Amino acid sequence: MADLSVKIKDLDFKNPVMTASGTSGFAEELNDFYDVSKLGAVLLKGITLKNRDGNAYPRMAETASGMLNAVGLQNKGVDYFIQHIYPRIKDYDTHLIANVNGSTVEEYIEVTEKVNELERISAIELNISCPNVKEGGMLFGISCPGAEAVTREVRRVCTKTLIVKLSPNVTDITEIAKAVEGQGADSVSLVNTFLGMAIDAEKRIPLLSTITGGLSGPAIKPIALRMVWQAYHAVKIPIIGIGGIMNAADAIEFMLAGAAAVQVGTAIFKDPFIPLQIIDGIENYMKRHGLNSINDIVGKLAL
Amino acid sequence: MADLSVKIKDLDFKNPVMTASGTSGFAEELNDFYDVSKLGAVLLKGITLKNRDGNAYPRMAETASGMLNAVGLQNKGVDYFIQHIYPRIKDYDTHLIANVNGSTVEEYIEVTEKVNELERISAIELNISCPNVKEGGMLFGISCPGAEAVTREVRRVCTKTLIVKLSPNVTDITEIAKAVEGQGADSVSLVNTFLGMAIDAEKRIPLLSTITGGLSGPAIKPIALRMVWQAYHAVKIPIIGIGGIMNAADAIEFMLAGAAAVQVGTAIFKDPFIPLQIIDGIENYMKRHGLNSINDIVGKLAL
Amino acid sequence: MSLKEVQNLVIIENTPLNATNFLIRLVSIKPLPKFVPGQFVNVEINNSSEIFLRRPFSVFEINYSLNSISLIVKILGRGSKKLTEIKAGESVNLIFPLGKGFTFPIPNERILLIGGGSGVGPMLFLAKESGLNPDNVHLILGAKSFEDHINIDDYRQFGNFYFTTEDGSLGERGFVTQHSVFQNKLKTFDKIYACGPDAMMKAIAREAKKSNIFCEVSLENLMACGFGVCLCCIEPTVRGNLCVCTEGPVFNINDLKWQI
Amino acid sequence: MSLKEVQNLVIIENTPLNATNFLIRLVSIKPLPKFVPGQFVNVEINNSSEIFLRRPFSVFEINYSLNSISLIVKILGRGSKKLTEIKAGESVNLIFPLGKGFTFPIPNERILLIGGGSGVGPMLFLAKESGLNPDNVHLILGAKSFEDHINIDDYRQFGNFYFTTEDGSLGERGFVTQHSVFQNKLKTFDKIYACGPDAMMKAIAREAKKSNIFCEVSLENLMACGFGVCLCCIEPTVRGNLCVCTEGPVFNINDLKWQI
Ligand SMILES: Cc1cc2nc3c(=O)[nH]c(=O)nc-3n(C[C@H](O)[C@H](O)[C@H](O)COP(=O)(O)OP(=O)(O)OC[C@H]3O[C@@H](n4cnc5c(N)ncnc54)[C@H](O)[C@@H]3O)c2cc1C
Ligand SMILES: Cc1cc2nc3c(=O)[nH]c(=O)nc-3n(C[C@H](O)[C@H](O)[C@H](O)COP(=O)(O)OP(=O)(O)OC[C@H]3O[C@@H](n4cnc5c(N)ncnc54)[C@H](O)[C@@H]3O)c2cc1C
Ligand SMILES: Cc1cc2nc3c(=O)[nH]c(=O)nc-3n(C[C@H](O)[C@H](O)[C@H](O)COP(=O)(O)O)c2cc1C
Ligand SMILES: Cc1cc2nc3c(=O)[nH]c(=O)nc-3n(C[C@H](O)[C@H](O)[C@H](O)COP(=O)(O)O)c2cc1C
Ligand code: FES
Ligand code: FES
Repeated sequence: MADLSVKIKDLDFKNPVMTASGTSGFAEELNDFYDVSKLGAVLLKGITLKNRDGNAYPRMAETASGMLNAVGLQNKGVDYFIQHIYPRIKDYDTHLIANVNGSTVEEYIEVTEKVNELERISAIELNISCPNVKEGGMLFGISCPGAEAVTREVRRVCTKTLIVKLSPNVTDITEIAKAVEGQGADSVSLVNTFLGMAIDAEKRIPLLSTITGGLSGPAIKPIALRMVWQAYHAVKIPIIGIGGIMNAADAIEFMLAGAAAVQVGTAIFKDPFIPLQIIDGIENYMKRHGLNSINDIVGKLAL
Repeated sequence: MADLSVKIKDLDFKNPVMTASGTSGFAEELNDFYDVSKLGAVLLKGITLKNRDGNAYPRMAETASGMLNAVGLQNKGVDYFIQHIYPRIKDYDTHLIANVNGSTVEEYIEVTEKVNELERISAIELNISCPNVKEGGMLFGISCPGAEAVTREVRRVCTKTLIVKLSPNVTDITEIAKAVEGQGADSVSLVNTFLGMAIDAEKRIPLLSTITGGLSGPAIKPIALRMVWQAYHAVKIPIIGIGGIMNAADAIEFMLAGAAAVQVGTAIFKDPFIPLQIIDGIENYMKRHGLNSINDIVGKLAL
Repeated sequence: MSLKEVQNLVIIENTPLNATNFLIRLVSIKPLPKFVPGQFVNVEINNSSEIFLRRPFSVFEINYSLNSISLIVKILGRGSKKLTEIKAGESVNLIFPLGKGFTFPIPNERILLIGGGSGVGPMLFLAKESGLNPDNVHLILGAKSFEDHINIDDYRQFGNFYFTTEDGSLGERGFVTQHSVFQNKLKTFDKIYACGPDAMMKAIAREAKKSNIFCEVSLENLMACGFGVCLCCIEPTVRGNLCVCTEGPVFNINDLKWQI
Repeated sequence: MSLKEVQNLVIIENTPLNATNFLIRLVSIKPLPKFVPGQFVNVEINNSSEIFLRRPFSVFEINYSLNSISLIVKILGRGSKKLTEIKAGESVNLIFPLGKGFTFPIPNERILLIGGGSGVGPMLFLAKESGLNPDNVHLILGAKSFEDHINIDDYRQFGNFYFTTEDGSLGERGFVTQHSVFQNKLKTFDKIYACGPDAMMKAIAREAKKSNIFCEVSLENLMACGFGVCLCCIEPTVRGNLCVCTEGPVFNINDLKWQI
């Protein structure tokens, strides 16, 4: 039987299919559909130090083969997470990864320190790429000094596997990937959403309360795939591929381009079972192609 | 009756709908379907100093709501254009705009000087954003010094209206827009294609001979629209909006975001009549909304 | 046991109810879970490059013996239009049951149900399931004109019906809040339930608040997922921004931060 | 006068011809322009988020009195699959006439037409329109097995037919280039025309070149536009990279840079 397991730093994952942050809640919502322990990992909804109400409604707009969102990291803060949510989800038999956010480096550090204490959180995904907040977020992720600074400081305190989530809204993704690798990131995940905009021509107003928002879904796949491929040739740490993955073929494309694992985001809104279908599809692909391990796929694009 | 005319620098356009470079050949091909004089302008296929064979086949791949191309500026060079193509098309009663390319600043200058002599070419669109060539092209368009250098030198010799076509593959489009405005560009057109990639999972090969290519079509519209909106708030020169425009509503969205005119690209492959349908649709919109001139739309997004 | 399902259902009926609304009835091959009036389903509308996300629709009727779900769908844009064009025999993918329904009345309460447009559906569903003596169930249904009203003959047994139309072609002329029952007898009701256009619900909420009557409304915020993972569908409430798809779509007006 | 048209045509027939190919017949409400065998149409296949561009198909048959165009469509991927699922009565948007067709033979020439898979279509079209005495028209049609061959009874009057199948279930066993006519009589032909899979055409071209016989092949490069504006469909030739959609799809093998 095909072995779907993958290793990132010291963590062993059952399979390379994770659900992306902000698209799979705190795992409980998916568990209403199926046993989330079948997933490689669940990236939890982004958390911040303090409660955030997020942006005003409307927060989403449908676009061609994609959507814009402007959620703005709505969450009740890390303490609430620790007291009320973590106890409910900590026994899921999959890797739970915290998506850590901040307006300042200090906030990132404080959240990280608190998450350090949570035994059942396997890793931290440092979100330096959220386009939907006024302070922090993407601002860190679009310049090398910014990305370096927050990675360095968080790395100092972070006792868990550290994944840094990159923004695609940059001229050169390899620079940023190398910058965070240089500061001790164990892995990079990419991409977060592209900054986009939608307008109601008849009403002559933006469709999002924030005017601009983050574009996700199949529309962005070709660009995300290119960035993963570029990053794969620039850094040595494992890459987690994200962006418009809707089926097993998409996931395999990301792995061929160099991703050691993938995250499924917007596809979950179409059908929460898609991550499981992707796991099956990868297994099927490996059988058909006589591949024994995920390593036989990762970076194996023939040029 | 609604007045659809627009002015860019000293040029008067019948209407704000142009066909994009590389998607409308040398106007003749569209003229096989309808009288191209109905169009606001035709942006001619990119020309270079010397003959270019372009990239190897395959040069295109379909993606979700879009496509990748890797044509690589195939053309017979500016002299061939002047001798063999220009005489055939010069009497079309619409603005013909030359899309000028080069591997070096000197090549851009040489092409510009030759095009200067062609009376019926109304303007030059300086393409500093082609992602499908190894030298020049996008490399100029993704840094301020690069964009400045080529704009400055071409402006010196260019006797026509100078439009600079921007690459979206940058962290901050406003910087680049301001840089070229500062060097005397009369207008900016944006966006060119996004660098993307597609893979055949079964065959484990890239779908393009060049591995990466340029993404166009409705998939990119939300990002292109955001960039036009940002550029509109950064520069004073008129903006020509491009990216995934498929119908009149799309075109109007770009104009509301700040575009004085639009270019229709990939949509032409779906249906060469789309540019004409957009002209009609804009006229209809203006009537329905009681608008007299295109200026009543441009930048008129209500916030 | 899974609490929520993703299932292909077969459309067995897709017929116009009136000038603006369609009745779509779908059957499942499996027994359906219990639905509370106010709950909804999220429908995948395929075969179009323009429709990427699902579209939410309230349940109008459930037949547990036939395993059928009915929806009333109003054509608003591209998705609802496509949905009304799908022919009987084709299958459609649904996620259900979603959201929290209306709070059931307690025996002997007098309730007023107010529906407008496709919002009539959940109101009829609630009237049928209320468990009250029909004398205590009163419904005001509003529409633009008589041809926008749907035939409610099958429901007459569950309550007392009043109609309004903007052009006076059926029932009283004007909006639902201008109906004589609403104007004169509002205080005789223990609970008010409403489903319909925003403006209608706000007008109702204003009067309910003034008269201090329990009032629940069903909201139709834009949704990306429908099951609580995206946080796109939020509504500001006294408990902060809540997801309409999991904490609603039914809200007590006292929880909402409506400026009314 | 416009040289090329974009038109909605109504599908009047969409039926399987054999295990792999469908016959799709469409009618126009307007008179059709003249088509030369080898020319193609570019078909918009709607109703799917996965199919963005048109798909090119060679013309198999034209009935100028009925204004009908027939295509032979082989299911290869998502687009061709969808196309074969469209029901008679529905309309489909086509761009035509596109490309340059085969060079017609001159009277009294002996021609050999070789078709494989859906490439059989243009060969039958050419046989019919060749204007030659049927004795001078010879066709070798190749397929995997007898059930992959289409019924050509209506065409027997236009030429002499030979079949090959890889499993020997119809005609001679093997590839078209292994057929006895091809092996033994190639030099008796003045012109060879071929349409089919790449490998088949290269094998034919190799022999035609050796024997120095005029040979035209129809290429099926990937196309974005189909009418010469995108430069995606190029083929390296002695005259440089040429667009298959405007300078082809039919090429003389001497112009191609095939490594054969
Ligand atoms: C919980 C819930 C229950 C619902 N129940 C029903 C029902 O029983 N019957 C019914 O007909 N409809 C119901 N709706 C509304 C229905 O979901 C929308 O009409 C539908 O999604 C519109 O999709 P569309 O593709 O036709 O419109 P689009 O083409 O997406 O949009 C057309 C226009 O309508 C606006 N619009 C779209 N959806 C909404 C919305 N939800 N609120 C406000 N403006 C909107 C858009 O911004 C756009 O301007 C319900 C919505 C929710 C959230
Ligand atoms: C001038 C011309 C005439 C043609 N005439 C006919 C005809 O008469 N009958 C017929 O059945 N087909 C014909 N074809 C081929 C037909 O256009 C393709 O089969 C069709 O576009 C495939 O679309 P799809 O969506 O089904 O495949 P996709 O889902 O797009 O692709 C499926 C797989 O096939 C490959 N593929 C797709 N198109 C081609 C191609 N053109 N060449 C090589 N590989 C390809 C893709 O790379 C992919 O691996 C012709 C093509 C051209 C250019
Ligand atoms: C509604 C929504 C909310 C999101 N919230 C977060 C978040 O809190 N933190 C984060 O790192 N990424 C967030 N993302 C980005 C996704 O995790 C993912 O990077 C992106 O959507 C691209 O993948 P996709 O195309 O598969 O959705 C969010 C995306 C969406 C659509
Ligand atoms: C096949 C193809 C060829 C192109 N060639 C050129 C070119 O020669 N010069 C140029 O400036 N842009 C070129 N472009 C970019 C388009 O002009 C346009 O900027 C881009 O496609 C985005 O617009 P769209 O989404 O409407 O196609 C090309 C695009 C395509 C798809
Ligand atoms: S629609 Fe996603 S949380 Fe409500
Ligand atoms: S397909 Fe566009 S030029 Fe041939």
